[in-house]
Amino acid sequence: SEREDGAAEERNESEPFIFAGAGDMRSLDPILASDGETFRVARQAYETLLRHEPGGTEIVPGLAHDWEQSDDGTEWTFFLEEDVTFHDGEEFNADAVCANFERWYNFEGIYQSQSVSYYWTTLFGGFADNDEDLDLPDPNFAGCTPEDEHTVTIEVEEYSPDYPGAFSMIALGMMSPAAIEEMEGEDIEGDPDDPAYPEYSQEVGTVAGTGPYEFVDWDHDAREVEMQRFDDYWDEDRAAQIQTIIFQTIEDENARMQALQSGDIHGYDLVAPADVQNLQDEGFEVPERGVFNILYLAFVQDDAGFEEREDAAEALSDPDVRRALAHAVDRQNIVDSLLPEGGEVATQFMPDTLDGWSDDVPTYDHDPELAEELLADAGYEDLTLDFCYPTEVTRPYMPSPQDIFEFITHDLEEVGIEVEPDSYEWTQYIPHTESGGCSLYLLGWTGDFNEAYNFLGTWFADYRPAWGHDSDAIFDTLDEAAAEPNAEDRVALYEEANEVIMEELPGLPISSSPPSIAFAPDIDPPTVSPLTQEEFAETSFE
Amino acid sequence: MPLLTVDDLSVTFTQRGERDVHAVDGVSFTVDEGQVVGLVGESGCGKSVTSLALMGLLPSRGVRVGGAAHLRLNGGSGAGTPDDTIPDQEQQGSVDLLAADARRMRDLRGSQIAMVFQDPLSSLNPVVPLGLQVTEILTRHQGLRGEAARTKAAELLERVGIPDPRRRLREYPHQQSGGIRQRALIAMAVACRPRLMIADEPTTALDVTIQAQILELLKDLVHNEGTALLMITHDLGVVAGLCDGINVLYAGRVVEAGPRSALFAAPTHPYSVGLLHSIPRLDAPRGEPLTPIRGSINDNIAWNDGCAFAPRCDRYTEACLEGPPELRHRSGEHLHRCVHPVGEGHQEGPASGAGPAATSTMEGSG
Amino acid sequence: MSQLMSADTGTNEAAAGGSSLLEVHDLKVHFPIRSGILVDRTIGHVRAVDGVSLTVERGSTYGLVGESGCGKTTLGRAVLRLVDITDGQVWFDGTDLAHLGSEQMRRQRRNLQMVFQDPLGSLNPRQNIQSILTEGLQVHGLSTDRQDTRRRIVQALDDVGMSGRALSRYPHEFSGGQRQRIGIARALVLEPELIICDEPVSALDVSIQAQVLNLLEELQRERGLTYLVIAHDLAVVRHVSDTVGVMYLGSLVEEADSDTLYAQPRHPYTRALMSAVPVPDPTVEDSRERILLHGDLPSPSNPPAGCRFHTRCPWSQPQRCAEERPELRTIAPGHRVACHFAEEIAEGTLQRN
Amino acid sequence: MSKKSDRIDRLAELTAARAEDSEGHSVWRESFHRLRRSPMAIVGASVVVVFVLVALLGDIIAPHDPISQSWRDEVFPNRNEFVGPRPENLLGLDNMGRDQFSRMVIGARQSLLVGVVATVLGLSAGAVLGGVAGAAAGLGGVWGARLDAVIMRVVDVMLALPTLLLAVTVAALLGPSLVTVMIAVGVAQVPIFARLLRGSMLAQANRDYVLAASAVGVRTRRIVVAHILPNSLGPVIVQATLVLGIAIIDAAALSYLGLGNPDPAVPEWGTMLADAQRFLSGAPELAVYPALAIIITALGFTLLGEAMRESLDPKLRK
Amino acid sequence: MLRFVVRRLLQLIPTLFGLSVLLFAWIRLLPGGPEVALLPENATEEQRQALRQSMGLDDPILVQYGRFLGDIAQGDLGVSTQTNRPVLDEFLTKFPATAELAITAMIIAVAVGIPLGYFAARRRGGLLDMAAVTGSLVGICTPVFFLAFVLKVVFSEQLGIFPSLSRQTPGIDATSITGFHVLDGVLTGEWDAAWDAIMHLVLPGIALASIPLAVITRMTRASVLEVLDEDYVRTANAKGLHHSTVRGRHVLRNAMLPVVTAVGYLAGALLAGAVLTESVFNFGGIGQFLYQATQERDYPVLLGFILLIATVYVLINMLVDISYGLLDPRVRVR
Ligand SMILES: Nc1ncnc2c1ncn2[C@@H]1O[C@H](COP(=O)(O)OP(=O)(O)OP(=O)(O)O)[C@@H](O)[C@H]1O
Ligand SMILES: Nc1ncnc2c1ncn2[C@@H]1O[C@H](COP(=O)(O)OP(=O)(O)OP(=O)(O)O)[C@@H](O)[C@H]1O
Ligand SMILES: [Mg+2]
Ligand SMILES: [Mg+2]
Repeated sequence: SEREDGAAEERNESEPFIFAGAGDMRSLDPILASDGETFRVARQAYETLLRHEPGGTEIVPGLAHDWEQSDDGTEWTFFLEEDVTFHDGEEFNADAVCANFERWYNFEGIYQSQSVSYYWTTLFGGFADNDEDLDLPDPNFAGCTPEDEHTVTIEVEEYSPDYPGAFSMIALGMMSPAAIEEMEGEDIEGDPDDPAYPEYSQEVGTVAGTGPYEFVDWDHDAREVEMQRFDDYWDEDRAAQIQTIIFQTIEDENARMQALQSGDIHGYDLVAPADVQNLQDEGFEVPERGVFNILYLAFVQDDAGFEEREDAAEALSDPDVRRALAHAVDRQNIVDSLLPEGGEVATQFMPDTLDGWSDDVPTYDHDPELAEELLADAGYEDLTLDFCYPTEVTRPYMPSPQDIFEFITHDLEEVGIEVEPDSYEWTQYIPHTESGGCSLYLLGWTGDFNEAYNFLGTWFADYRPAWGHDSDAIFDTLDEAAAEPNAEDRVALYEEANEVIMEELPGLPISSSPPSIAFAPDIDPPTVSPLTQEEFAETSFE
Repeated sequence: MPLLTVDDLSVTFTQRGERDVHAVDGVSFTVDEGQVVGLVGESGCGKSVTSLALMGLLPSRGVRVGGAAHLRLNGGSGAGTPDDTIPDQEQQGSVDLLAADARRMRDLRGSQIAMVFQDPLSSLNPVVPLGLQVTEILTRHQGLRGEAARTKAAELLERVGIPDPRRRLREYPHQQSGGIRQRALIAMAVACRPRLMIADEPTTALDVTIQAQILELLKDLVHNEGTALLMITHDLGVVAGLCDGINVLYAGRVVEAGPRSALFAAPTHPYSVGLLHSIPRLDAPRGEPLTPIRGSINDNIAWNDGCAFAPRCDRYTEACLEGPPELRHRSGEHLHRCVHPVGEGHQEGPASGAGPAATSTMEGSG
Repeated sequence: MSQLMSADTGTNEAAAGGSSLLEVHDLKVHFPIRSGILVDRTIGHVRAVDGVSLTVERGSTYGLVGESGCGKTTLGRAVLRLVDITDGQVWFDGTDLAHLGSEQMRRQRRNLQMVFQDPLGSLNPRQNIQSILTEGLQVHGLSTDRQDTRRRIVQALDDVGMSGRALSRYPHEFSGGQRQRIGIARALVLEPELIICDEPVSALDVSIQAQVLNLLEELQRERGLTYLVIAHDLAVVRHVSDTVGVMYLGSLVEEADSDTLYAQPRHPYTRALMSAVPVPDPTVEDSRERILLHGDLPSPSNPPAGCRFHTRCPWSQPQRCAEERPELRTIAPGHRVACHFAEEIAEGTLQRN
Repeated sequence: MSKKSDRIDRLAELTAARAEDSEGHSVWRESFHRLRRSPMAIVGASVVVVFVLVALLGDIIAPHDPISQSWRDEVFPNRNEFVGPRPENLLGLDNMGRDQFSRMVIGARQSLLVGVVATVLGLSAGAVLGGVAGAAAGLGGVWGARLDAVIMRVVDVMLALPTLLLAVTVAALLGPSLVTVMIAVGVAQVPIFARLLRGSMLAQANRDYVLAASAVGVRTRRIVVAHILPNSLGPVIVQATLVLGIAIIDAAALSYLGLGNPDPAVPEWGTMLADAQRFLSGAPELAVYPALAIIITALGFTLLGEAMRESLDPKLRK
Repeated sequence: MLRFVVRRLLQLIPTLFGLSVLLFAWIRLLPGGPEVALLPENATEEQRQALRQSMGLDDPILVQYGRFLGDIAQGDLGVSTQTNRPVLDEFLTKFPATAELAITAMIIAVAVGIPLGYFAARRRGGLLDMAAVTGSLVGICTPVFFLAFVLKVVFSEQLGIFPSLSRQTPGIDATSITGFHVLDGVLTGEWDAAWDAIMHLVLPGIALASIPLAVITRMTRASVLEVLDEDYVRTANAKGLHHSTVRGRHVLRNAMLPVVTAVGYLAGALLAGAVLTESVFNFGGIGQFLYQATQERDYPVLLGFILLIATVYVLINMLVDISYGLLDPRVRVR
């Protein structure tokens, strides 16, 4: 019987921690991904030079225990941790860092596509040898130099507010040089818009990071990723507690909750607001994350070749119409009824915790009469607008898109606008809205790091069909801010940009709200992060 | 004591919301060992119901069965040794088929009383090989299994005149002709040498030449085995050639009964007479017109109101409506149930064709 | 064969002027047996009717008997072209029906009517009696005047012994005998010359049978109708027919007037049939000599060579019967037999084996 | 003389009870009479009648606008706070603060619309295919047999696609909309109707009365139209009733899968049910109402269809 | 018998051929043609031309069909736009899950439905009969997705007896040989894995079984009622056979014939029901994948899966036909 007890204990010890997300990860190599589901998993296996403080947005040391920047912000020197090994036994050092950066910089073919290496192109521009068909910006990356074994300098062409935040992006997680060598030969097949991921990114075996967990298995059919504690992890304080961790995919938020309630999983992300109270009552832990996102309603002013949208686009080009829409929508009501506790109406396109948030932006109170008046004056008494929303999806900033859509629709109809509803599944929704296929649509953004440009620049750095809004005032202000290494000046420019944006109103920021995550009662959960960057190494069974 | 004594058998179908149907209404007759007794009558007169009642095969719901039907037993084949569970009366050598419980009836059926049905195709299970359908009765009542059962089955088929019996045992009913099927059914019926066999229109579905074969076979079996046969048919010709005693049924009651010679020589009930005159006879000179019975069986009245046959009867008088007529002796064993039997002087008959049936229905008698 | 070619239209000398109303010449109806894996192929034929010739005199009744499956029904239907004729001619009143165009044939049907075996099945359950009876008149353009139509159908009903009150009722509301009367009325209303009765009484009770048989006879007397009566019951056929044809496996084996046939059956099959019919008379039954046939009717898709009956014939002779198919030959005026040894058997020189 | 007629009267009286009155009853009418006595039919028909009335008179019955979020200030789905039944809102409010009762009522209309249109679509296309095949096979000789074979092959192939799956694919290819659902559900029923009608026609074509009609000289076309078809319609009508029930369930399933009307405000039982599952802990009734409505309505049609099937069954016809 | 089997096998060919024609026609018949499905709404004429060129849409229709058929013959059904894996691979890897689920459902339906239908028929008009009849009607009328959801809430969320999703507890040590988890567990002797897989099958199995169960119950009942009236049952009773012999050999065996046919077409209902059930239980079979494909307009998967599912369905029905031939000697003849 002793033996049996032992076996039972052992099993208990190896009992996996199961966490459910809403989608499967896409690639074992984070540079090929841009979605939260992939990053959540990747974050456990890879580490970046810098990282964010647990539970906050402050940048703190990662694989580099220290870093320096040149005054013009073009040279970044990192002092690396010693005794760090990759999962495959390779040593982490300055050469390894450069191997990674050189690899990314030298991407060729479809690797260069936006849909493959979104974060590289966003943060470092183009590549050593830009593919002409892909319409890429010039690279901002200028080289990586190992100063010594554990010191490395990364040079960029010009300053960008994305630095040093960029060095904390898990997309730029450090990969073992041996693995890089092995991946080298693999090409991406298919279309630039619809790439077929290379095998190394789909089958466990090649990739290797330095994180507290290493990949064991990725079951594509069951859509499960299994990870094992990495026993040679370098930082004892942050070493993993639980032996095995499994990320499972459960698309339906209801099903996720039921799985947690029936004990099939130990935690899940993207909890519906309605369930929070309920789960808490039943003894589940629903720790509160900070707020670091924006939900907005876009007013698209260009038909982008969609002929049926011509009239709508013309109407939306009229600033008064846009203002009328802003007054029509009862944002407070949305926050009160649909968003989780702690949500707030957004006055501008970024959360108020971020430097650059302005007190002086024009505000648009809920005022249906005014809205009607504005519409009448503009000559759009019977305006018809198509309005898109995504189905079957929950986003951190948007727990129930359809409900929000219905609220807004109702508000718009109250002021006499006729709404033509249109819905798309999430993977269709993004490209469709991005190409300017909808006049009104709901979308949002969760910040990657603590910099206003990460919000504003994402949308308004230049002309986008997604907005159809052409405004030198906005573009210039943001350009100027982007080139301003001085933090104080930069913040001032951000404030100005916010004011201009809210004046011109290319869209209506709706809310910032905390996304919820839930854990079983017997779990000691990780510190939750406003950036949704939880480190599951902290997790343990109670 | 005769082999089978049916005493005042009545079967009533009751269905909620509908009038009771007295399908069989006080039928009595006897069958002696080695005797062939016929039940004749038109469709719907209760022949099959009588046979099913005797076999205990009527549905358990919605049926009321009355009277008694004693089957004499004399220990020996099938029934097994005396046994406490069998009622006293039975120990003395007879069993009331209408009162026996279901288990007891299962033991009796197939071993003491057997039955042959009208339609040989539908009476055989289409998806079970013929052989198994024959051997299963041997297994059930004689405990024969495997090769022994098969050999016995082949013998049985051979006996009823089926050529190549071994092959047939492997085949299925649909592969056989009508005659073979009926022979196979008869083989099953005689498999355990029952004391009584009931044949419900065994030849109706068959051609005349095949019918002749089957009738010959039945005669032969009765002759050689001493099995008594209750022959149910609507064909007076068949009865004439086969039966010793005949019961003519009409609307659930026996209207005339007697030994065949007496009955055919001098039928007394107008119904029997009518039947005989309705049939074109092969040996009669051509051109002799038929004298059919008026109307159809739907034109009956209830026995309680008088003679059920009255509306179709040429000899009908008011006396016929004074309650149900009795079954009376005419001479010897010749019985009839008629107020104005043929051949006993008939005073007051309505003119042919002006009978009530002609006015109350649209069917003239031509 | 050559006759066939020339006989597309026009009149046949043999038929013209004579008193025969219907002449069937060497009629064949073969049903293809189809089977196949992807596409159905014809792998054989059911020779339902295989070379039958017969003549029906105007105003007389021709009776056709035979075992089930011997092709009686098919023959009757072929005359009406309700099945496709494979070969042969059907002369009706001087016209070869077998080679008429379909519309011409349809028109001809007015003159040839049919009474079916199953009285219920042959009446459309959703038509009331009026519409059943009027339909024939309508399709032949005879129902121009409402009142005249009604008079005709009431008359037809009256003829079969039913009252006009039946008109609004539906088939399922009648008894079997009444339904058969309706079936006859449907045929009568068109005032046809020939009525083909396919087992007109075999689905009926004995007492009703007699009613219907009497009705048929009466109608014939009154209107001079011609009948082709098909039945498996020899007694019934003999009772109603002037001439009786005995069929076996698709062909006629004997034909004679009905008294002759009973008195002097010449074909072994007829004899067997005759001896098998039970007679409701114990004395006759007890004394009768029986000729029991063994076995069943062979399959019409694979009929035996030579004489079709030789497999079951008690008189069958080894060589000839198995190899040579006997012709239907006249052995006495109006008496035709298809047996090689008809005379020998009759004289008693050939014994049953 | 009088004595004789007395006698006749007496007998006539005794037999009269069975002679029935001479008013004819068609098979349809007899079936209908049987139907009226069947409890199954009564329950089924009542449900169907109520449903159809509600669907047709929805605007009158519904006390409130089913789309207007009139009470949205009172409902807080994010805090699991809902408003249950109360005098002005008989079934309470939904998660958007709309009158649930009005939504249920108006939702019936969508279901009826989908059910009827889909059934009519499936029935007419199926009946045309099946009718042509049946007529061709029953009467058409060699060429008829070939035409029949071709049509039935096509139908076989369609039958090889499971109905809902076919519907899902059709809906996915055409994009979500109410029309899509109708087409999808309707198309899925085509082969069923086709087979049914053809089988039923073939069975009728072999009946003697068809032969009798052509023996009388009735033209083939008329035989098909006046004799075979009317007698073959029984099972088709039964099936149509059953399909109405199935269509309502299938339409709900498609809406549930997000392939229905893309405007979530328009009340539709399937969508309402799918939506309300999120609030099962706070307001389970929001899911239960539409679920029950779907089940009961489908049950009503099914009961009616089954009862009709029984009443048309020739075996029960005496 | 062999002839019969061969015949049935060969009859597959025209059906599958017809299926390919139908699917091909369907793609072509999409309003606006396939480019509408594949290109964004604001695509330029150039893009359209390029697509037509690359897909060979300007070739004669027969050439296009030939190419389509050739691709199918080589097992090339295109590549999923969701996963970029070949459609055939996706199908083959996901099929075991659905098959396992469908088989479970069918076992439940048959194991419960046949006895229930039989006893309902035997006690016609009794309480059990009424319950069975109403129960099966309600079963047919209850949307599968709702039932699945209710089962999950009650047995998984509230009572916690069965797991609420997926095919297997994540992290359980299970060797995969066939992809059928229960079978694998038995083959490898990993009993806990087999048991785990069975537990996962219970709820979705019941949900999916609801319609087949109802249909089989009703059918068995009707068919037993019919058979009980048959002459040969009366003959069997007249032979004095034991009740059990009559029931097994003469009643059930014949009553099963229509039920066997029903099993064939119910396979279709199961495959369709799997779309809903698998989605609710996150079961990861072809149903759920097909559902995702409808969501993401993954046309190659939609069409390929339809073709494959129809093929499976046709195959199942062929097997059913053949077993029908085994059970009923009468059909073997033709
Ligand atoms: N199960 C039943 N329920 C109600 N009535 C029945 C039932 N079985 C038989 N009957 C009625 O009982 C009467 C006698 O039927 P039975 O079958 O004995 O007639 P039959 O003489 O055998 O006729 P046939 O020659 O047609 O076989 C008929 O009127 C019939 O309608
Ligand atoms: N439409 C058909 N297709 C194929 N074979 C047929 C068809 N009609 C009849 N037969 C076959 O032709 C043969 C003769 O049939 P027919 O109906 O003419 O016989 P019958 O003498 O009328 O028999 P019965 O007395 O049973 O009515 C039978 O073997 C029958 O199976
Ligand atoms: Mg009977
Ligand atoms: Mg016939």
